[in-house]
Amino acid sequence: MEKIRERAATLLAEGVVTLVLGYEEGTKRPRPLFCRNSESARKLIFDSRCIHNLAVYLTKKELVGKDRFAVIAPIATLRSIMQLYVENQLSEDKLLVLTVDPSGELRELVTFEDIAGYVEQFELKRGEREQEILSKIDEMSREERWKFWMEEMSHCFKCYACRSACPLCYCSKCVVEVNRPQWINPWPAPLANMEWHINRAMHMVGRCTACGACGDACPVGIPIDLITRKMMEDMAPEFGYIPGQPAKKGNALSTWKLDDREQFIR
Amino acid sequence: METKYISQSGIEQWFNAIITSGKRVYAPVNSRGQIDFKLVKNLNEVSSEYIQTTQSIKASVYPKAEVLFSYEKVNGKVNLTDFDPESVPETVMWKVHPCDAAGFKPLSAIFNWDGADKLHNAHLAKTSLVSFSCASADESCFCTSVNGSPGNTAGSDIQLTMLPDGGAIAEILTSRGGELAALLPSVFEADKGVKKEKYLVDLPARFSLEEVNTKLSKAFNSTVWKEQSERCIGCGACAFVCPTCACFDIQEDVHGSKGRRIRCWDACGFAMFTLHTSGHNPREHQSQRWRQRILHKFSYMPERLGVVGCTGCGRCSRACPVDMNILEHITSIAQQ
Amino acid sequence: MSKIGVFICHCGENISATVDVERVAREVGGMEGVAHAIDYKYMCSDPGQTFIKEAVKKYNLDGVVVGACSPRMHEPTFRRACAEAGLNPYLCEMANLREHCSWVHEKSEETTEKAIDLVKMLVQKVKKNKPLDSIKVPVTKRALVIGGGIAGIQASLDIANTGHKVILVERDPSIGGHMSQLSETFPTLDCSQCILTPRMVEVAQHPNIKLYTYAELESLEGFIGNFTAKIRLKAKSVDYSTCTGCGACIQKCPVKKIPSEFNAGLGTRTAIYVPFPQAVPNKPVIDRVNCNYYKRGACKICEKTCQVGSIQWDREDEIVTEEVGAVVLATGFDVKGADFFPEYGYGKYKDVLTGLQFERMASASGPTFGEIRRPSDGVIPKKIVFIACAGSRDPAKGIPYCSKICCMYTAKHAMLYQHKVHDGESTVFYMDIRAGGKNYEEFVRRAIEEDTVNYVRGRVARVYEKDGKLIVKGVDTLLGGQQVEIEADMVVLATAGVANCGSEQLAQKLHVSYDPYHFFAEAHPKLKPVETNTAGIFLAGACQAPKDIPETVGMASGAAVKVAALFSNDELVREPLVAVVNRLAPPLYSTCVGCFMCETACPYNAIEHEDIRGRDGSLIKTIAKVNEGLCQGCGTCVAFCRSKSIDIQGYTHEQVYAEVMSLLND
Amino acid sequence: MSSNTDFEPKIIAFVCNWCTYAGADLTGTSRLKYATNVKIVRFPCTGRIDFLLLLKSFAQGADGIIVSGCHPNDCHYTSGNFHARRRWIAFRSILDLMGVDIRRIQYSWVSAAEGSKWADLVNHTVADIRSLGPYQEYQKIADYLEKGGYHGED
Repeated sequence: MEKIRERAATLLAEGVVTLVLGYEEGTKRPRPLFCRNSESARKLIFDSRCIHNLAVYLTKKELVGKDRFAVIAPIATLRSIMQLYVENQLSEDKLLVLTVDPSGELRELVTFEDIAGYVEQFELKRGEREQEILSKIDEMSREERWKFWMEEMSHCFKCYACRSACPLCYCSKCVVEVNRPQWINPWPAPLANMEWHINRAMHMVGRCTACGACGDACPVGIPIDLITRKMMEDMAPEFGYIPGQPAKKGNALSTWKLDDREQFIR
Repeated sequence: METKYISQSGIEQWFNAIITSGKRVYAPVNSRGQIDFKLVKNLNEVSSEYIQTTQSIKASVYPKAEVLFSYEKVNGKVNLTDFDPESVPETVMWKVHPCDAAGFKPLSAIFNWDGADKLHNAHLAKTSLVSFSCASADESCFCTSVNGSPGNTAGSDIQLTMLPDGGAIAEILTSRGGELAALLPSVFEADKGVKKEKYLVDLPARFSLEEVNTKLSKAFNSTVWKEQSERCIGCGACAFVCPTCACFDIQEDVHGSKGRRIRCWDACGFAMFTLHTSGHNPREHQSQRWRQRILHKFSYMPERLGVVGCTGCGRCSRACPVDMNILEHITSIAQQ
Repeated sequence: MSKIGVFICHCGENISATVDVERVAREVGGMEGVAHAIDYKYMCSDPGQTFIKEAVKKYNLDGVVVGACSPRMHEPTFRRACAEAGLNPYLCEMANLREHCSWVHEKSEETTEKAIDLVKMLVQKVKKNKPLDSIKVPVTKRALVIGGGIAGIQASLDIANTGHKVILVERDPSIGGHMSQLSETFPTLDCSQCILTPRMVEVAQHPNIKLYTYAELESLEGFIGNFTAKIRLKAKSVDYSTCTGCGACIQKCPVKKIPSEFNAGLGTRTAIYVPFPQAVPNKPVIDRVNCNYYKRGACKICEKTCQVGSIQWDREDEIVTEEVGAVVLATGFDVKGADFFPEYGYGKYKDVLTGLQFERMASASGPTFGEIRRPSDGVIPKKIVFIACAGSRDPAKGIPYCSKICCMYTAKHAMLYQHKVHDGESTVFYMDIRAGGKNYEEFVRRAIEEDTVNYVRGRVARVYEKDGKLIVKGVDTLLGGQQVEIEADMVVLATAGVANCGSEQLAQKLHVSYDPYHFFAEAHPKLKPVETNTAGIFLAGACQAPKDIPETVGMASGAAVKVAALFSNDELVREPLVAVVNRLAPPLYSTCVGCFMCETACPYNAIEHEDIRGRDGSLIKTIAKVNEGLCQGCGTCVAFCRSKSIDIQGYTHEQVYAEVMSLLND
Repeated sequence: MSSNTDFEPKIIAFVCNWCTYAGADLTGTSRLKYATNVKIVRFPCTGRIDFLLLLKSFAQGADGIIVSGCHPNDCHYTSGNFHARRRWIAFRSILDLMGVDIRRIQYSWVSAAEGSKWADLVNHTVADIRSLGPYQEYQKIADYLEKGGYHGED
């Protein structure tokens, strides 16, 4: 932790970067911190409680500015950074990544190749919570799944915290705000909410890195991250993508293989 | 206004009497790991161990999306069906916190500032509030800093203050409260002279409203907005859980020759909220939207409507995915 | 409010027999925005079209729906009628009341109701239609032909003879390709060089053909009618403007042991060389890898020999830029060579040859001057085995396809051998004999019957050397799998034809697709065999798949006609049913955020990057842009775009949404 | 859900212009008969068919949906149907997770030569949807705003 503070302070003091994106102590748990001078770098912390996916800020130009900046990135953030890179949203010369490896060493990753190589070492696994809910869903009949999700969806009030927290929802105009035609009804209602979440999952095919930020952000506790998570788990082997190690060209839905398997087309 | 005593069993009998009367009763229920107001039939469904519900009673009193009117074109003629105030059922909100009950004053000030809002008033007219004073609070609570208190009765029809014996001090505050008590008058016993202050949580004020007001009146161009809002991701969670936020959007739901006009919740924190058709956005950056939120609640509303737009419930701080803590931010403005 | 005209056709009785057309017109006529609705016996007839034209003018219609047959049949007819009446043709739509309704349902209430729904659906769509203008793209009337084999030669000559300029690029120092290496050609056994050389000379002398030999395509930018090609002219080290092609330098060059590519490695060449005597151009290049001067810095004998001072040691590669309107890809194929057949001993035993090597050996201009002699000892082989399908039709070797030409050339080889070595004995191992072609089957029968070639149906398992003989072990499947063992003096492998090396990279440069074997992919396997997916780029010859000379020449002429057709107009006029990326006022400029996933979704490489810059020139954002010259209007990008920033004209979001809503609302 | 013989399902078909639309034209030219329940919306290519259209169709009261285009390798645009196939693989998996009744979406490849296949497809789909009954589960909630149905209120 001390090393991160020191390094961040040095980077800022020497003008290598104008901003270090990291974490500080918050009300109940750590929260994002924008360090713009070496003074504020003293507030930086980094531990296992730092789970906000800071990659969400990297596409906000008014925040990161035009100069080079650094981001303190746990593994989930790194996966998002790789996906953003493939989607032409980040450039190598503006970004410096700081992370702490499992042995506690501070690592600086400068190129996307470095990040990809680093990310490769980590396997993406289900946590206890995901395991518990998903196995419960697995056991449900279709009608039960529909009931389960409709009940969950009836709580959604469309604050779009899921969208705002997702590093990959960087569209300047989201499809729910497209009104010619109005694809998805903008008011919160069980079906309109369901349509939004199905739509979000479709937009995440081949992109979601299962960071869980959407589920974490949901103020009414809908396990929305599990929709994209399950989709990711089902589709990744099907289409051969690994979250955090995206293909250089295209994604699962913009590419195809002659022998893509299906059993439902008559 | 009269003060009574109601015993533990009296509370239950009275509750059952309200149910039997056919009124809908909403009360805090623990479900899916969240405490929120839900329709209840039994007192034992009501949750006891919590500080605050995720959503304010606004979420139960008003629909999140509501039909203003509907229309249909038949043989070239348009038939219009207006909103019917009588369609709103009689509702009792049970176990409301004083900070929630206090929220209706700012809401009414907004909805009725230039003309009476038929829908808002209909919901209000059909809703009775049974508040429970607060015996506990957490670090996000700050009602005492915004003209409120754990035992504030403003907005409530009846307020109960729970006593160690399981009974409660019952303050019947309005005629509507009187009608509610009259559903089972026998359980309302004579006041035992117990002071309710003893059973309220001690919550010292964290800032002075006057001071905040003075600071804010000069703060429009301050850098504080940008500093505070950097981590804000621009979702609407704070507005949607807030008991006083009233931003709304109007939408058409058209199917062929039929349609309805819908009013649904919106939030000033959304980038699209102020976007003009031209492409210009007067509140282009999140910092401007954060400023609007704070100034509206703590400066514009007191100035123009004579009421503070915040009841100190702390929900926005709890709901915020990135810990935009309103208490912390307001305190820091007051101390500047 | 819209003013839409609806015209319901009886189609004689084809529609009116099952659909109550009058009711359709009546009910649709009562719709919001419909200004005029009639039914008529034959809408497509002259009087029918006149009704439409007059109504467009009389009611000032801003949309027309014709409820009649399939739009695949008469959409152009009715659009033209609208255009003649002054209504933009793209404001006319058709409801398919015949093929999709009256012909597939019995006469009933439901059938009429379905017809009403279908017309209403199109009325709702046409309300959202926008007037569109045809897309006009200027055409540069100059073609680029890549590859100077028979395919490239034929295509170049055909295009040049229509009066258009051609730039022909050849990788090797001479044009001619594989055909120039062949001895005789099946099924007529005429000499390959004799029929090819005049064509090569014609290319060199044609006023409309600019020939770049020893050159490769560096890059190709642009789109149909408007390509910019950068061509790398590899340094020849010889100044062709002064060189007379006397050949003295070649005689004197001390480096003489370089395996000759032209002779498939059987003969040798010098470091300064022309690939073969009839080369075009018949001037040498210096092979810098093998030249003493370039290797060690000393020699320069050629320079001393050259009377006209044409040797240019410090010549460098040069890049020339050519503007062209169309490209013909004619890069040909290659044959599988060494180490692909360890079981047949190729590369290990000198007397195991490929078909191409045998071809050179049988050629009068070849390393043995047309005599069949064992490379190991120069002895004339008395027993020779030809193995067909060496690699082809063998999924285990990764080549499941048939190389198509081997059956024929193996028959030819066996025949040539029998003609040259009268007491020789030849055996052909084959899987099937594929001799589909004019006079092909007769040719194979001649080999078997007149020239007594022994055909054995079966696979060869192994070839190994024993006491100076090549032992060929195989089975005869016609004799119930009987083991066959032949002591041969020479073995010739009919190796598989494969894609030319570098074809994958070339395809990527050109943005054309290729199949799993790296042959270039045609746009449609049946109906567009010479087109690629990229408009303006055509295919000729074996770069698409192995094929013989007549087929190659035919395809080259086909490609040439496609180019000529393209060049027959000054402008390319295209239907405006293409994708468009939205553009908005600042500060958004477009809802496109530039993720460019549409780029990979597009089958036509029509998505380009567009930089949006502020007044000071600073980059604001990079968004997608559809090249309307390339877009074919499939709309895959549209369904893919998350923010709905791309839309497709003619099938816009609003149009299809209105259709779906219309069908389901009532 | 019990099957209802009086029930006439509303089925919408999304088809590509080059194969299935032409195939359906051939059905007509061949005078093969099929049920009137299915109505066709024409698209340039299956690659153009937006998954949101399918969702909106159910919300608007469709009981069943047919999506059909060119067989693999036959796409007029070479790969639109391959893109579409992937899209449907993902979409189906998501819908199934959410509990949407995916039996109500029939995907198919019908070429321009398969006029009789189109008639069979329509008739089979109509029969299938008829036995599944109206998709009330979905349509019911499409009208709900909040109250009056899904908040545990009634």
